[in-house]
Amino acid sequence: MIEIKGLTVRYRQRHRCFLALDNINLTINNGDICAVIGPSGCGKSTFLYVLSGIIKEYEGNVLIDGKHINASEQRIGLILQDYGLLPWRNVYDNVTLGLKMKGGYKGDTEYIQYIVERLGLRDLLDRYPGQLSGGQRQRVAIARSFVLRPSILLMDEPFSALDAITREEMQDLFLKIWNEYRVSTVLVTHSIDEAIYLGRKIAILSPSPGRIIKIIENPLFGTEDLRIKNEFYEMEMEIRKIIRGDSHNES
Amino acid sequence: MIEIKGLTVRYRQRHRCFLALDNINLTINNGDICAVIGPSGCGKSTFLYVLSGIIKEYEGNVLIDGKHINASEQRIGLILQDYGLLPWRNVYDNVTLGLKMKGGYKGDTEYIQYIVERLGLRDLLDRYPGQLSGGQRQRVAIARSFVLRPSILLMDEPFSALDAITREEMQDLFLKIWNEYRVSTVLVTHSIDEAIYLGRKIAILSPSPGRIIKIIENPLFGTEDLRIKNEFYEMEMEIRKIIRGDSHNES
Amino acid sequence: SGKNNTVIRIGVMPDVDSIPLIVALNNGYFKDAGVDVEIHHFKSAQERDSALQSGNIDGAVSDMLAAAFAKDGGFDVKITSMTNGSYKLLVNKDAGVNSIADLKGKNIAISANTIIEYTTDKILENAGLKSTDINKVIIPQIPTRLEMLQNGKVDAATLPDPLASEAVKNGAKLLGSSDRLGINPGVMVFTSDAIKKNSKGIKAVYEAYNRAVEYLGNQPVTEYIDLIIKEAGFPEDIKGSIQLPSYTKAEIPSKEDMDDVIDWLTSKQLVKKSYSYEELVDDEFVR
Amino acid sequence: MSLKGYFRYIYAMIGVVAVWYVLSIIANLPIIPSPLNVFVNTYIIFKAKIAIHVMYSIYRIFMGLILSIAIGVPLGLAMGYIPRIDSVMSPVVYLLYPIPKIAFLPVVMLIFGLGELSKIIMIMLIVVFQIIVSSRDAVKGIPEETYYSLMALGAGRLGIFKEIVIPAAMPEILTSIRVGLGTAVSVLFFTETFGTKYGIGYFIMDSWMRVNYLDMYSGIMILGIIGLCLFLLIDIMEFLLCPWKQ
Amino acid sequence: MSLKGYFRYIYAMIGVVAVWYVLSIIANLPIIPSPLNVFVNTYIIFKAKIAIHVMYSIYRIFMGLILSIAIGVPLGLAMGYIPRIDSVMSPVVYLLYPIPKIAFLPVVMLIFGLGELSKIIMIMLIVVFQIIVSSRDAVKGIPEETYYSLMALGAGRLGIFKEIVIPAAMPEILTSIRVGLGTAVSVLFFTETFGTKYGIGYFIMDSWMRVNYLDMYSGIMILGIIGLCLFLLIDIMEFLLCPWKQ
Ligand SMILES: Nc1ncnc2c1ncn2[C@@H]1O[C@H](COP(=O)(O)OP(=O)(O)OP(=O)(O)O)[C@@H](O)[C@H]1O
Ligand SMILES: Nc1ncnc2c1ncn2[C@@H]1O[C@H](COP(=O)(O)OP(=O)(O)OP(=O)(O)O)[C@@H](O)[C@H]1O
Ligand SMILES: [Mg+2]
Ligand SMILES: [Mg+2]
Repeated sequence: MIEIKGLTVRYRQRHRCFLALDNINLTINNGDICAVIGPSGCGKSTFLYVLSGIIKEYEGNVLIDGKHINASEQRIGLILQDYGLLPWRNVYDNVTLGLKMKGGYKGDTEYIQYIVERLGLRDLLDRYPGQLSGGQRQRVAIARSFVLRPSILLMDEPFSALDAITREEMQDLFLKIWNEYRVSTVLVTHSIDEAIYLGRKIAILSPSPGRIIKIIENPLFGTEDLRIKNEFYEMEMEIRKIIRGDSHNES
Repeated sequence: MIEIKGLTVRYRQRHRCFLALDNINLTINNGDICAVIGPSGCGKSTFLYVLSGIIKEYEGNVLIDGKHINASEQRIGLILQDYGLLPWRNVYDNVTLGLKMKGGYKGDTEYIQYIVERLGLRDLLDRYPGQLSGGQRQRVAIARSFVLRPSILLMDEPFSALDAITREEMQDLFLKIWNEYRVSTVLVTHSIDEAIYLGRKIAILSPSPGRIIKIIENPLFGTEDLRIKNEFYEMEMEIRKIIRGDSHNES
Repeated sequence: SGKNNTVIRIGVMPDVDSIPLIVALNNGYFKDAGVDVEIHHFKSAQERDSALQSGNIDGAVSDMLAAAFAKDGGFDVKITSMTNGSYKLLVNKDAGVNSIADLKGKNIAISANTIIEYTTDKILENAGLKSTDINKVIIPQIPTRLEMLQNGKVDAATLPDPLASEAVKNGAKLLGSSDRLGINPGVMVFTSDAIKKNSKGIKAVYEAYNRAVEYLGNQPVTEYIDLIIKEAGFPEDIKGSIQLPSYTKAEIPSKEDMDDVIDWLTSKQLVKKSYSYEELVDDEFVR
Repeated sequence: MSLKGYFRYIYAMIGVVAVWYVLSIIANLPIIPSPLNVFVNTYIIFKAKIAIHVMYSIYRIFMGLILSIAIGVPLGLAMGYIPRIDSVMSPVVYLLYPIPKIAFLPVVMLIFGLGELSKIIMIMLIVVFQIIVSSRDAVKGIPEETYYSLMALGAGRLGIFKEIVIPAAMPEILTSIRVGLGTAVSVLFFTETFGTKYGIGYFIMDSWMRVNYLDMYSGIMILGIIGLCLFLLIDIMEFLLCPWKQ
Repeated sequence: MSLKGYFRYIYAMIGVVAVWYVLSIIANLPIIPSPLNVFVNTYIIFKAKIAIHVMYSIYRIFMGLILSIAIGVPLGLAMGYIPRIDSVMSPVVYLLYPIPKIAFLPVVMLIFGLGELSKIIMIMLIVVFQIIVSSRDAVKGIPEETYYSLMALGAGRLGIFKEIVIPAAMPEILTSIRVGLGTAVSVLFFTETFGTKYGIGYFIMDSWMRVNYLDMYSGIMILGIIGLCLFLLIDIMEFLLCPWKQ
């Protein structure tokens, strides 16, 4: 369980502070998927930085299974918005970096093989990130976090650089893996479709400084052929309204 | 007019060559918008590198208004997939970089003001790129190319890091500007929606090495409330089919 | 003596040979002799020789070996007079050496292929030792050599004054010296250019030099020791202990001394050919 | 820097002095005098005997460094940016860099005389190669993609230099200046020993020849402090020149 | 490198020799001998008089450089990565770097004797600071974001060092080794002059003292060539150590 209470994050700038996140309260149960959406610059990435232990200076409390964040104890799979690949490691080493850091990957070769295959990286294993296209880099980042079999999965717009069809394949791959391991997931996305398809919970943030406007329990989670359903369309409209701020009094 | 004949691009790797684009033929009329879609890694970015004069070694012919590409003579607005901001310049300087390179921006201050405002960058002008969120960076890159009033606009997934609502605003801003100046545009996108909404022509590429599978003259270009129309849905299905390769014999 | 408007530039090192020149400058003897002299101080022989070879000084307080080397290297310099200096072979007080003969197999710090090595060889030879009987340790910098001697890193060392006096004052034992042997390899040199252009001036330099020698002979050391310490760069604490050589009026070096040096150089193959006395010495100034 | 930062500076100094003190006690030799004696000696002689040397040295360091930067940085950047220049100049630099510049003392004296100029030229000859190599490598390390936006804008070489090469290489240029500075100061002892009676390098050498180790160590200490101050100056420069780094 | 590249090397060499030749003609003094005479002289004396010196020098350069790298790189990286170490060590480095190491020659000789060790230590004392400063700055230049993925994986300091700090700083470490190498070679003339009769530094110094400029220039030329070869070795090392750069 991830409990976030009164989380406030500021960035230090030269002369002043910039308030990025303001009093975020959120609970994500074990095995839950929380999609986070919000306008550009509202603090979504910042939120993931806190959860993954990258940002250590914040106000409020963030507990994972009742304990403070400690990246070396938890098994956190993180997909960064700019992928976070190591330029000096080839694709294979980048994919297995997490396993290596967490102490060896004996016995996992088959799973690695499988993920690499599914993400279409097989022919690229000995390339360096500098020799990949944007989408290929993103897939390496996805592979790295999946291969780790994380207990918490934090994904920052993980499919943004992928074409529509690859993106759908990846979404399904994610769901498949999630179904198998029930990993608690925070998924930052800017696609309302994606939030509805993948989020069991959808947290909507306000423009900067990010505050939670609304948390929606999503009944449509995992529905196939979502886009031809009417409920989907209604849900999307509702979320759009909330984001636009038309429904302030509702929240 | 942009004429591309038999364009083939190879990347040199350590021991061998990698074929990225294979025999691309495409003509883009003045004032036209050509959306390019295709699977991840098929060579879309490579294509734009060629058009913008970054990649200079290729086979085939690429003529802009009958002349070979010469970035210093043409006024090329380029939005790179990874934004291409200069880390040592603040937002304002990054936005006006193109103007500065093309010789001064007197008289343009109002237009700069307008674009900056519309892209929501007003409060960020003295920040450095390192202090921006992903979407904010992307908006700086958009602003830079818009502000330049380019004669050719090349956009590589220009709205990928923006949330749904901002993205739509940006799309409309682009259309508005295009309507005013009729700038010839190549728009690389991985969203089929976007291609249908913004592309007068849609070029669909095959998986790597990129070949043109089909070029569609898009009747739905610029249609408002596209997504609730039936034609849209049909068109999307058709494109998906083409990409999946179901309609090989058709092309 | 006639007026001279060209300056004569002379390079010196912090050694006792240069003292008459410093005194002459300080006491205004050069001016009295009608010559304009600049004294340039150098901290190493290399710098001094570089300045001489690049024409930045006209003459220098030097030694026979350096003069022969310069000649051999294609620089037209002439020895014009002897100077008075002293090179001393010293032993560390704890090295258990009481005579030169005891040095057999011991480490002696020297600088290679210099007047220091030459003097050392001569002192050894005089006591019946060959230069191969001892172990020469090369330490070019004089203060470092002094320090190695004092701290027992080497058993013995050959040093010029004033640091030789410093070593003696700190307990080192004097075994032999160039003046005890009666050899005197210290000389003054001028470039042939300078001799050609301004032989009058050089004559005047010697006039002043001799006056300074006279002064040094007449006056007690206390009279000029502070000047020397300040101008020549001598250690402060040699004040009471330094044994200055008895300065003599400028004269040309003896032929035996010169030939001996050339023999030594040729036997070690340090010069390409053997030079005659006349090739090296110009006796017109101090006849 | 916080107050704590300043304290660390002081701790560091105390550490250096402590090591020195212990060494001096163990050795118990005049060649390693006790720091306390050196401090006292420095205090006594500073105004009368050292200050003037400091002025001269600072002037020479500055001139030598500026000359080295003026030659080394543009050349290094050009070599890094234009492969043709690199392939011609790199072997030249590789060949000349390792040559002991002191061996050219006669040549330098021949061309530039015994005055200030030849001292400054000597410093330059030693430092400029370090700056060339560092600047060149700095440019070579700039990732290809950095140039893309300016290439698409059709920027000329000058524009790319100004907008990308110089700012991207700036942190490393500053590093190379740091390295050059340290070197420039530490070679004073042989660039200042001819044709002058002033300069802290001269002072140290002179004291050494006089076996006056107290004075020598005072000079060394002063030299260290000069260096330290100049280094801090560069740190401040970095802060001002690279605002995007904070 | 292409054939053309090799030709450029040769052109560059010819250029250096041409400049030298012209200088020698203008000066017409033994302090700048004609390159032709120097080549002939080198050819004549190389086997008999120079080869042995080269061996000694290469050994000392290698040992000095390796020692400097072994101390300087880890310390510099640690300073760059851990601010607390930096704020303690930087002032120490800033203070000690500018100090003329030759002034400590007697102290080094007292502690390490007159043999090889003290020569190697002298090289190290001079070179190590350059390497420390460059390595430190290299790490400081790594963008914050580079660390993010490893931080999220809870990597320890060691892991981050191995996976990020070292490879990210590698190109600049190589630069610092280049700078250090050039310096190490160019200071041979005073690290090799005591307690030995061998070493190309000794040979140059001795020839100089004997006013044998032909020999001296032969030695200088050989030293330049040694440096050039070692530099090329580092270029090859860079190619092998940074495969992601191609
Ligand atoms: N430097 C390089 N060396 C070798 N291959 C490269 C290099 N850069 C790109 N490629 C390959 O060229 C192909 C085309 O790359 P490009 O970046 O153009 O793809 P793209 O269509 O933009 O993909 P995406 O949608 O993922 O951004 C890819 O398969 C990629 O792996
Ligand atoms: N280093 C920094 N200094 C100052 N402000 C920063 C810094 N980094 C981010 N910010 C600001 O903090 C806010 C939140 O940034 P964050 O990257 O979390 O946004 P985001 O929600 O991920 O946006 P996007 O969808 O565009 O990626 C933004 O307004 C951004 O400008
Ligand atoms: Mg973000
Ligand atoms: Mg791309």
